Formats: sequence, C-alpha cells, structure tokens
Amino acid sequence: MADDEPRISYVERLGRTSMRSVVLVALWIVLAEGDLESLKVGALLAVAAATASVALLPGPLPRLSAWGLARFVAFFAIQSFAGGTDVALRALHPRRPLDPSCLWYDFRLSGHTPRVVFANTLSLLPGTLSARFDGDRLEVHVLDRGASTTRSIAQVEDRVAALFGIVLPMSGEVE
Amino acid sequence: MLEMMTLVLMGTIALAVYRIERGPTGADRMLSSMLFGTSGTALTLLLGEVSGLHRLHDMALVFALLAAVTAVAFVKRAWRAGD
Amino acid sequence: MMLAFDVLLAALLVWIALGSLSELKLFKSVVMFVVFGLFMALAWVRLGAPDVALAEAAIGAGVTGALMLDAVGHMRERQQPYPAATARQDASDA
Amino acid sequence: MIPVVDIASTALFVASGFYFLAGSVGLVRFPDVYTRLHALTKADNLGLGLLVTGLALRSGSWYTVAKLYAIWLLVLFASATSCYLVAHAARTGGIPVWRNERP
Repeated sequence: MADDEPRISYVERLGRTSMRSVVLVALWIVLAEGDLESLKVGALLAVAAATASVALLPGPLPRLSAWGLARFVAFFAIQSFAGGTDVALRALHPRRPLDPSCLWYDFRLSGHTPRVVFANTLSLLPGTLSARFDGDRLEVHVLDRGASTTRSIAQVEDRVAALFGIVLPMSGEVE
Repeated sequence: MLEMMTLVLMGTIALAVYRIERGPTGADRMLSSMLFGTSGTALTLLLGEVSGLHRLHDMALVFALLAAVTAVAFVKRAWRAGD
Repeated sequence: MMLAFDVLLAALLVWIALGSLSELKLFKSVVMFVVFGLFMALAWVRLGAPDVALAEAAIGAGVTGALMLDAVGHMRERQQPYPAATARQDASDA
Repeated sequence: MIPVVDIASTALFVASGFYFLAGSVGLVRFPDVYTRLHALTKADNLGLGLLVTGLALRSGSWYTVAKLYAIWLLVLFASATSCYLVAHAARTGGIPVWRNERP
C-alpha cells in the first residue's frame, strides 16, 4: 500500500505536518478538558503523532464539504433513531418479526475512504449491516427483506457522496 | 436516577454474559464482549458522574479503544469457523 | 442504591471468574478473562482507585486479552492445518 | 440546577436505558450472529448517544461536552468497524444466515 503513495516534496511534507499538528493540539485540549498546563507534554506528542501520520499516510486527506457534513449529521441523527427504535421493537416484540437475508450492492462510490465511511455508516443505520467487500461490490445483510432496501442503501450512498463533495451518477438498478 | 441507570446497565451486561456462556459460535462470544465496549463506556461515564470523578472519562476512552483491539485480535488470529 | 450495584457487581465478578476458570474451551475462557478484566476495572472504580482501574482496563483486559487470543490462534495452527476459508483469506492478505 | 435541564436529562437517561436494555434482549433473543450484530450496533450506539447527550446537558463546561461527544464518536467508529470485522469473519468462515421459515 505504501508503494502506491505519491512521493511528496519537503515543503508539502512540512505543510501537512504542521496542519495535522494543529488539529491534534486542538484534540489534546479537548481531551484534557481545557487544562492548558498539560499542553507542554501535549504539544510535543501532537507534533510527534503528526510526523508519524505523515510518514504513514503522506497523501492528502480527503476533503469534506461543510454543507454535506451538516446534512450528513442531521440525516445520521434521524436515521440512527429510526434504526435503534426499529431493532428495539423487533427485539421486544413477542413474535420477533425478522426476515433476514443477504444481498449484493454495487458501489457507485469510488475511492477507499468514501467506501469505508459508507460501509460503516450502513452498519449503523436501520435494517442494514455491511458484511464484506468484494471488488466493487458490498455484501449487505438486511434485517427485513420486505422493506425497499436497495433504494435506502442508495440514499445513504448519496449522503456519503455529498459528505465528500462527490456527485454520483444516477443509480441504474433501483428496484 | 443515575443510580437506577447503573443498575439497568449492569442488567444488560449480565444478559451479555449469559450470551457468552451459551455461545454457540466464537463470533457470538466475540460480539457479546464487543457489547462491553459500549456498555462499559456508558457505565464508566455514569460512575464518573455519580462520584464526580471526571478522570473516568479517560477510562471510557480506553474501554472504547480496547473493544476494537480485541475484535481485531480475534479476527486476525483466533478465529476458526464452527467453534 | 449503590449498595445494590456493588452487590450485583461482586456477584457477576465471581460468576465470570468461575466461568473463565472452569471452562474447557480455550476461546471461551479467554473471552471470559477479557470480560473479567473489564469488570475488575469497574470494581476498582467503585473502590475509589480510578488510576488502578485505568491500568487494569488497558493492561489486564486489553493487551493481555489480545495476546491470549493470539496464543489461542497459534495453538490451533499447531494442532490442525488451516480450514480452507481462513487460508484463502490469508493468501489474499499477503 | 435548572429544572428544565434536569427533566430533559432524566428523560434522556430513561430513553437510553430503554435502548440499552432492548439491545441486550435482542442479543439474547435473536437467532444468529448477524441479527445479533444488528441489535448490538444500532440499539447500543443510540443508547450511548442519548446518555452522552444527557450527561452533556448536566456538565458545566464546553470542554466536557466536546470530550463526551468525542468519546461517542470513537465508540461509533470502533463498533462499526469491529461489527464489520466480526460479520466478515462469520461470513467467510461459513456461518449460515438464518432464514425465516414461517411465511
């Protein structure tokens, strides 16, 4: 994997290291709950961590779109409510209504990070669980075959694409 | 109220221990120990609030991380089907 | 109310410890051990020692648990050849 | 403490307790690994989110609020990832998917 990464110049390396250091220092302040005294250690560790991160992952990190992020957070909050309630009611229902099966979903997203984010999001949303990658397909375990699942998976994919500022082609195989 | 919540969480954890006892596969056992990642984090945060110890937030972070570490160790090393 | 919590915690600790020690399946025993570490950490919190609890959670449950899972995997590898599914997965990883 | 905040956080705690309990009942009652993973990831993460929101309402400082949500995000990420790992291992290891035989 490391061989595929592009070689970067020292200026880029310095820029990325300092950018990531700033983010990590902010994270440290949050984790120390505003204790600025501990920043003596924290700043040092943040720079070390940023150096390690650039050494391991020299390429540019994927950019997020702010509007996409806001919409994604709202969508995620509402949908995880729906998902939790759905599964809780199924668990507590005396007859345990389940009709699970597996289906293959063809990615429209490309790129490693967006796909991973998509698969992880899918696992947290109602009725779907990503089970394995296979090339350009993802196997999804669904809790209820009757629901219009492919359509809702495609909707999640649209939201994740918007998060990364990607415009997807229209899905051709929505049932 | 917070004390009630700690008891409820203990109850959920007891159910998960029952699932580890029963199995039947290794994956079932592993996912019940994953539950301790979430429930353990929740319980630690609650205990922190009950006793006013904010340092326990760090322990909640450790719980969350370790659930992932054990899951990786399980998948890469210890897994065999039908166990 | 916290007394009820403590009693429940102690009872579960004993149950898990017995489950971990009196088990013939190694894997189940290891999972029980990890869970025992997490519970022990909670017990340290209740005993008023959050630093010990942090160490217990990180070392007792996390690192030792991962090492033991690794050891169980190695022991199985010694005893029998890999089943087909796992072997294929390893080949694709390499 | 302001009573409105108190009532709201209590309601959030009750709701989160419900989801945690439902998730564990699902863990015991559901028939196979995959459905149990569903119960675990969805119900428990929602329960933790509600609990964190309740605690954040009670806490006095913004740093604590940020830290609580950071913990929740980490748990979300960790549980989604380990859920995928276990599901993948179960699927490649050949654990069959339970099907509903009743019509």
